[in-house]
Amino acid sequence: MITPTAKIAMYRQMLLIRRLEERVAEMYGEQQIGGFTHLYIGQEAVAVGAISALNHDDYVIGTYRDHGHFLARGGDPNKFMAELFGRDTGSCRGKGGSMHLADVEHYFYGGTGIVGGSMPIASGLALACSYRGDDRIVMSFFGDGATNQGVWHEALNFAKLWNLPVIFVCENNFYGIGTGVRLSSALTEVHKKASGYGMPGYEVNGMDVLEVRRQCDEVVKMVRAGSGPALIEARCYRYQGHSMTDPGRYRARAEEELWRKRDPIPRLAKTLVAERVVDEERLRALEQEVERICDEAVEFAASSPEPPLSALYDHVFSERHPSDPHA
Amino acid sequence: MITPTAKIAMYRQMLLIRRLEERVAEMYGEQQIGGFTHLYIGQEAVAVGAISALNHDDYVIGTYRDHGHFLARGGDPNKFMAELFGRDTGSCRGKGGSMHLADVEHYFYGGTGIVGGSMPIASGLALACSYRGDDRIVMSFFGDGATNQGVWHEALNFAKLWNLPVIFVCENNFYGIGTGVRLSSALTEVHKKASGYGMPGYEVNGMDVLEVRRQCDEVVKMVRAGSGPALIEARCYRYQGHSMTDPGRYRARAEEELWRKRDPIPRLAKTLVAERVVDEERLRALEQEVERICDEAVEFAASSPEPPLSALYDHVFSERHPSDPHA
Amino acid sequence: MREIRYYEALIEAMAEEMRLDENVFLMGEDIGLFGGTFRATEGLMAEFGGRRVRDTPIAEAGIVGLALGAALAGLRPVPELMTMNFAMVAMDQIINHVAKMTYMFGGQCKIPITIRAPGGGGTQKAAQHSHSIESWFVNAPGIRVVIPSTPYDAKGLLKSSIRSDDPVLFIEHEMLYSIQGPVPEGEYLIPLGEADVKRRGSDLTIVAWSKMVHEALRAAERLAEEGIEAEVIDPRSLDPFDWDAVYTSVARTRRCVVVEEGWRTVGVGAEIAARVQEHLFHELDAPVQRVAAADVPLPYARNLEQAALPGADDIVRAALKITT
Amino acid sequence: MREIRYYEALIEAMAEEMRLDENVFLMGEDIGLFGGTFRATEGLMAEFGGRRVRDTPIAEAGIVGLALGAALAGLRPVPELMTMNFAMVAMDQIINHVAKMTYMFGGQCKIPITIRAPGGGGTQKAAQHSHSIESWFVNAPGIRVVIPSTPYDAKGLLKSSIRSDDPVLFIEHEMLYSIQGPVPEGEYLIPLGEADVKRRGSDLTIVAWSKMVHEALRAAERLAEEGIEAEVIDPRSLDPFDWDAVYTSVARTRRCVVVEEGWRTVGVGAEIAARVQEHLFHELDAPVQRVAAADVPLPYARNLEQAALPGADDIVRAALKITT
Ligand SMILES: Cc1ncc(C[n+]2csc(CCOP(=O)(O)OP(=O)(O)O)c2C)c(N)n1
Ligand SMILES: Cc1ncc(C[n+]2csc(CCOP(=O)(O)OP(=O)(O)O)c2C)c(N)n1
Ligand SMILES: [Mg+2]
Ligand SMILES: [Mg+2]
Repeated sequence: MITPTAKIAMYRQMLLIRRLEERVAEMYGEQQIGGFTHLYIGQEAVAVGAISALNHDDYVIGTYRDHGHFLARGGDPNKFMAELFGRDTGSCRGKGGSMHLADVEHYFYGGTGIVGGSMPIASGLALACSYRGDDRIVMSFFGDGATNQGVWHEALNFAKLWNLPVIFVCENNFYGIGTGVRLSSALTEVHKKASGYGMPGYEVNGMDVLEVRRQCDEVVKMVRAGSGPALIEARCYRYQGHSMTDPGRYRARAEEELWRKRDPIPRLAKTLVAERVVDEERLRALEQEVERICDEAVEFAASSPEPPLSALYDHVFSERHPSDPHA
Repeated sequence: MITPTAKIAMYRQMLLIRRLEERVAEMYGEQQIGGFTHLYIGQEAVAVGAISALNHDDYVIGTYRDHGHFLARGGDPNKFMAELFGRDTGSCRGKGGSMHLADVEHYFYGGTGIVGGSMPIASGLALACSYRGDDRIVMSFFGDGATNQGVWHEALNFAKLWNLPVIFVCENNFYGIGTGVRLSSALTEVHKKASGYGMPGYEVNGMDVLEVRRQCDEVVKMVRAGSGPALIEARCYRYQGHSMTDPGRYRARAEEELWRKRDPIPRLAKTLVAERVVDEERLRALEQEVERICDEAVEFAASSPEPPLSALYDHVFSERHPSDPHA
Repeated sequence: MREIRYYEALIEAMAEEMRLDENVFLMGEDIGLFGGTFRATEGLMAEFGGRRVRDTPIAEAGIVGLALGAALAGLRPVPELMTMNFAMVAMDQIINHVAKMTYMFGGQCKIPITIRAPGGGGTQKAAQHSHSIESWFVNAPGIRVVIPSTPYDAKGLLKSSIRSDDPVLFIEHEMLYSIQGPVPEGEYLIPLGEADVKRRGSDLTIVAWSKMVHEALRAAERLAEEGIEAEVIDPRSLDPFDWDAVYTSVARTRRCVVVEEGWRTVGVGAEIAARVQEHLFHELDAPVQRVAAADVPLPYARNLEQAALPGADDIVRAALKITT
Repeated sequence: MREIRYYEALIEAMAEEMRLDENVFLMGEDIGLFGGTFRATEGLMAEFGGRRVRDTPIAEAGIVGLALGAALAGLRPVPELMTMNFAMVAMDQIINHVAKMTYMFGGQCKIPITIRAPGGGGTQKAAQHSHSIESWFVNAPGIRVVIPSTPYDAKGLLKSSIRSDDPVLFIEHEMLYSIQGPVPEGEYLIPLGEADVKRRGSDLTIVAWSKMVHEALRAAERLAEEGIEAEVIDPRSLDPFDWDAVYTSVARTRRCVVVEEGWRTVGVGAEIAARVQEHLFHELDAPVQRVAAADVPLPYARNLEQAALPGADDIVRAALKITT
């Protein structure tokens, strides 16, 4: 059972991600943000539904498309925007940027730009849980494209072999950059790939945050109880291009429109109103609150200092040796 | 239908591999052979049964445990032994050794020492067949341990995705060095791993050369006709240690003895005699013939010259540039 | 002469070779339908179709390994790695297999593969998308390393690379794709291993490749204002390497600065410095200077990234150190 | 002092650290039931059990990646790669992830991993099992590179590596495992980044590490017979690197030979030569000489392998070239 409060929180969280990312797009246009920046717009229900099923000290790890997960995990919008602006107040002090957000305080370990690269790390976090015998679990987010990469396979094999508490959440948005899943995966129903490891695989509608949450609640409980790993395929869609510079010509307009009709945010709004959990006024208030947060985040980022040049050689190692290069 | 002649040829081939490898062990003891040397003794039915189902111009590729495949593919015993002796007359002019036997004349592409490394190369050979539209196919041999390596997965995905004519033959001898398959694979029935790629998987008794041959005949026909790739798991056993320096303490004596009773060579001998394809005398003659070949191989190797030191810089590239280092 | 862009020169090179030789084909992530992340394969799928321009799964070890297998069987694959940084995922296939197989097999096979990959920083792509790691491939024998700095060189060298019977790592630069330069209409080849003097000068020799050639040329202009004439040598390929060109120049100028975008410590510049001091110990008037990236994973923040990457300023500074 | 073997010193180091810190654990192929391919983990599973001595599938990227995840969560993994050559399979995890993550995340995490791996040739294991590729890891920032030559150094440095909060690549040598040397009974640590003078001398400085230290010492004996006293410096770790020790010695001897088992071109020796000529340009009486492996994939045949690998003879030759 998902409480009304939880539903509102999810709605607010999805809205916050959406609006913050709209600002990101704007700021990218103004060249306040650079590099590779991948928007999550359209997929919000997955991160929000899945992460809300976790305890505060469970581990979460994602990919370069990590804005949604950083925020859904409780990451500070100010630190988020400041990181994208490359400022010293950013979550990674400006060193990571969009693809390498991380928030260790909230047990969110980023943020890797190598497709598939996070997979064995996720199993490793779960190994630590199992090693210690605590009851934490790990949630690992990745795309459909990542499932063809070698380490993906290694990570799943390790996880099942050692009965590790990790949930692999594939956000199947049907494309890896411009390449459709049919052109990259022998098996396009990603959840069935679990069969090669004797692992359970589930399919879920990734445009419905409540369905995602319900399925995750169930799997989280199972995995926390010691069932070993599981794979969840959340079918979803990204509304924007792969990154800020992608015109997205490889997708049919009709397909895009179909998926836009399934937008998870209005969908939940409708449900909430129908269930009388909120009224239109409350929705407007939420929208305003979120706008304020966005304004503040942009202001915070814009007014934050760049990292000092002396920081260039910091954090290469955690302990500096006298012979290490330094500023 | 496997003809009597074919059966005798298979018997002779298995015997030749066995006896030549016994010489290898002997020569290794005398330090005529060095490096890592992995014997195939016990698994002869797999290479012989499977390769005999191929055309002469199909491609074959294997691992560091490649003696059996080199010989079953028609490789010259003299060049084989000379390579192991590190002589200029060896198949790879002494540069490859036991782990890197190759015989391009017979379309045998070795011989890689990296577990799993040959897998995408196999799919690539098959890509060439498909690209050209010829009716050649590829047979790729590897161990149970290799199935957990990342490229294994990539190779199978590519093969199925592009409908490539390649047969993946897993020689499941239940161990990767000293680590049992139960300690390394979430799914111990290797042929079922094909399911993650929508590929057919078959299990076969790898100690019975006729069963291997029959299954391969069928799969070869299918793959040559354009079915796309297939995975065959041949359950077998290596009678010796992993390499020449392995005392093999990780296996129970009882297990070893059980498998020794299934030795594919006496097994086929018995069948041939029972079917009156050969008599005891013919068997003795074959044994003698094989002994002669072994004697000759050792003699050839021992009397061959070492590679000249001037060969050190040869073959780094096929075309030498004036600035390249040279002897 | 007409001017075209670096990426257009690459497309021309591939198209010409594909027209000439049916065995040449391309494979890589998003090179076909999408047209290439940096447009460097744009239009090729339209001309040659999906058989010869193959979109692949995201599996770099697989891509290189399949290309190797196809090459063993007689094709001439031109796989693309979307960036050099992803070569790390395929490192074992590139070095342990592609680069070593001809040798291990005693010359029984040829491996005519050209692996294309862009490297380089400067657009805030941070630590996993920006590094120049050519030094590893120059360290390992068995694979050629070609790294053009201009559209003209890019075209002529890519055609030679594709025609080479040996593996070539062909390193492009993300920030060079859009630069324009003269490229003749007809077919031409540039042999691997021939340096190009991009500027003549008598007071010092600057050795630089890829994007750093342009930084070196900028630095040379500034030095000229101070009365110092720098010679800028672009080796164009790092394996084979035109040592004669460098030695001849330094023997004359008696001073040398090596510039690279890769990390300083154990970069290719170290090799050049080590060889130059060895061969021209008595001719050198000053120690060989190296200009390179800071030894840090490349940071995202614009100011830090700029501080980490070498540029004309750094080259001028290094040059002045040994000329004044 | 008692004498023990190099591999025994490693076992002691691991056992001691595992007794002291519950978070230290081992993982790798055949390290447990089998006891380690080179016996370097023998007996540890018996003492610590399968939870802390973990046999793994053959999946090096997975091994390193899992170790990284465990380290992020606060454990102190000591993964083993059966040989350095297999590091290529895990290159992306080692460099793009293990070495860069602390920096990318702005210092939010520590990565106390010690990756153990033996390298080196000399026993005819051919091109895919014999190479020394430390130069790549010294090139990339963010990972320490430790490479001991004696049982004493092996133990003290391995313990310090395991206690380090940063990633360490700990490179052993297959041909050193069985050598014996004095190792005190009690606990001791050797800090990373401190070179050890393995022999004093005044006529030239030989810098060498791992197995090459022993070749250098042999060469020094022979040179002594000719009246040339070589100082042999073993940096023991290549990152951090004790530049002071090298500079001080060379400033005195005015001559330097660098020896490494890796490929010559763009080896670590290139960096040392480049730096020494830069820092001691006016003190050097002769160019820095490099002794290294031939730039070829290591061949199997014994005679070719020996010709490819550097040894005492080559060192003597290089030394004589600059001392007579
Ligand atoms: C190893 C590697 N190869 C290629 C890339 C380039 N790349 C970045 S994102 C991407 C597509 C990934 O698709 P998917 O896993 O479906 O995730 P999505 O972008 O759809 O969220 C590719 C190919 C990369 N970052 N890393
Ligand atoms: C990438 C890599 N990792 C580890 C090794 C060391 N190694 C050599 S053989 C082997 C076991 C392989 O087992 P399997 O695939 O079952 O083949 P088998 O030896 O049983 O024929 C291992 C771990 C290697 N050669 N390559
Ligand atoms: Mg996707
Ligand atoms: Mg096996």
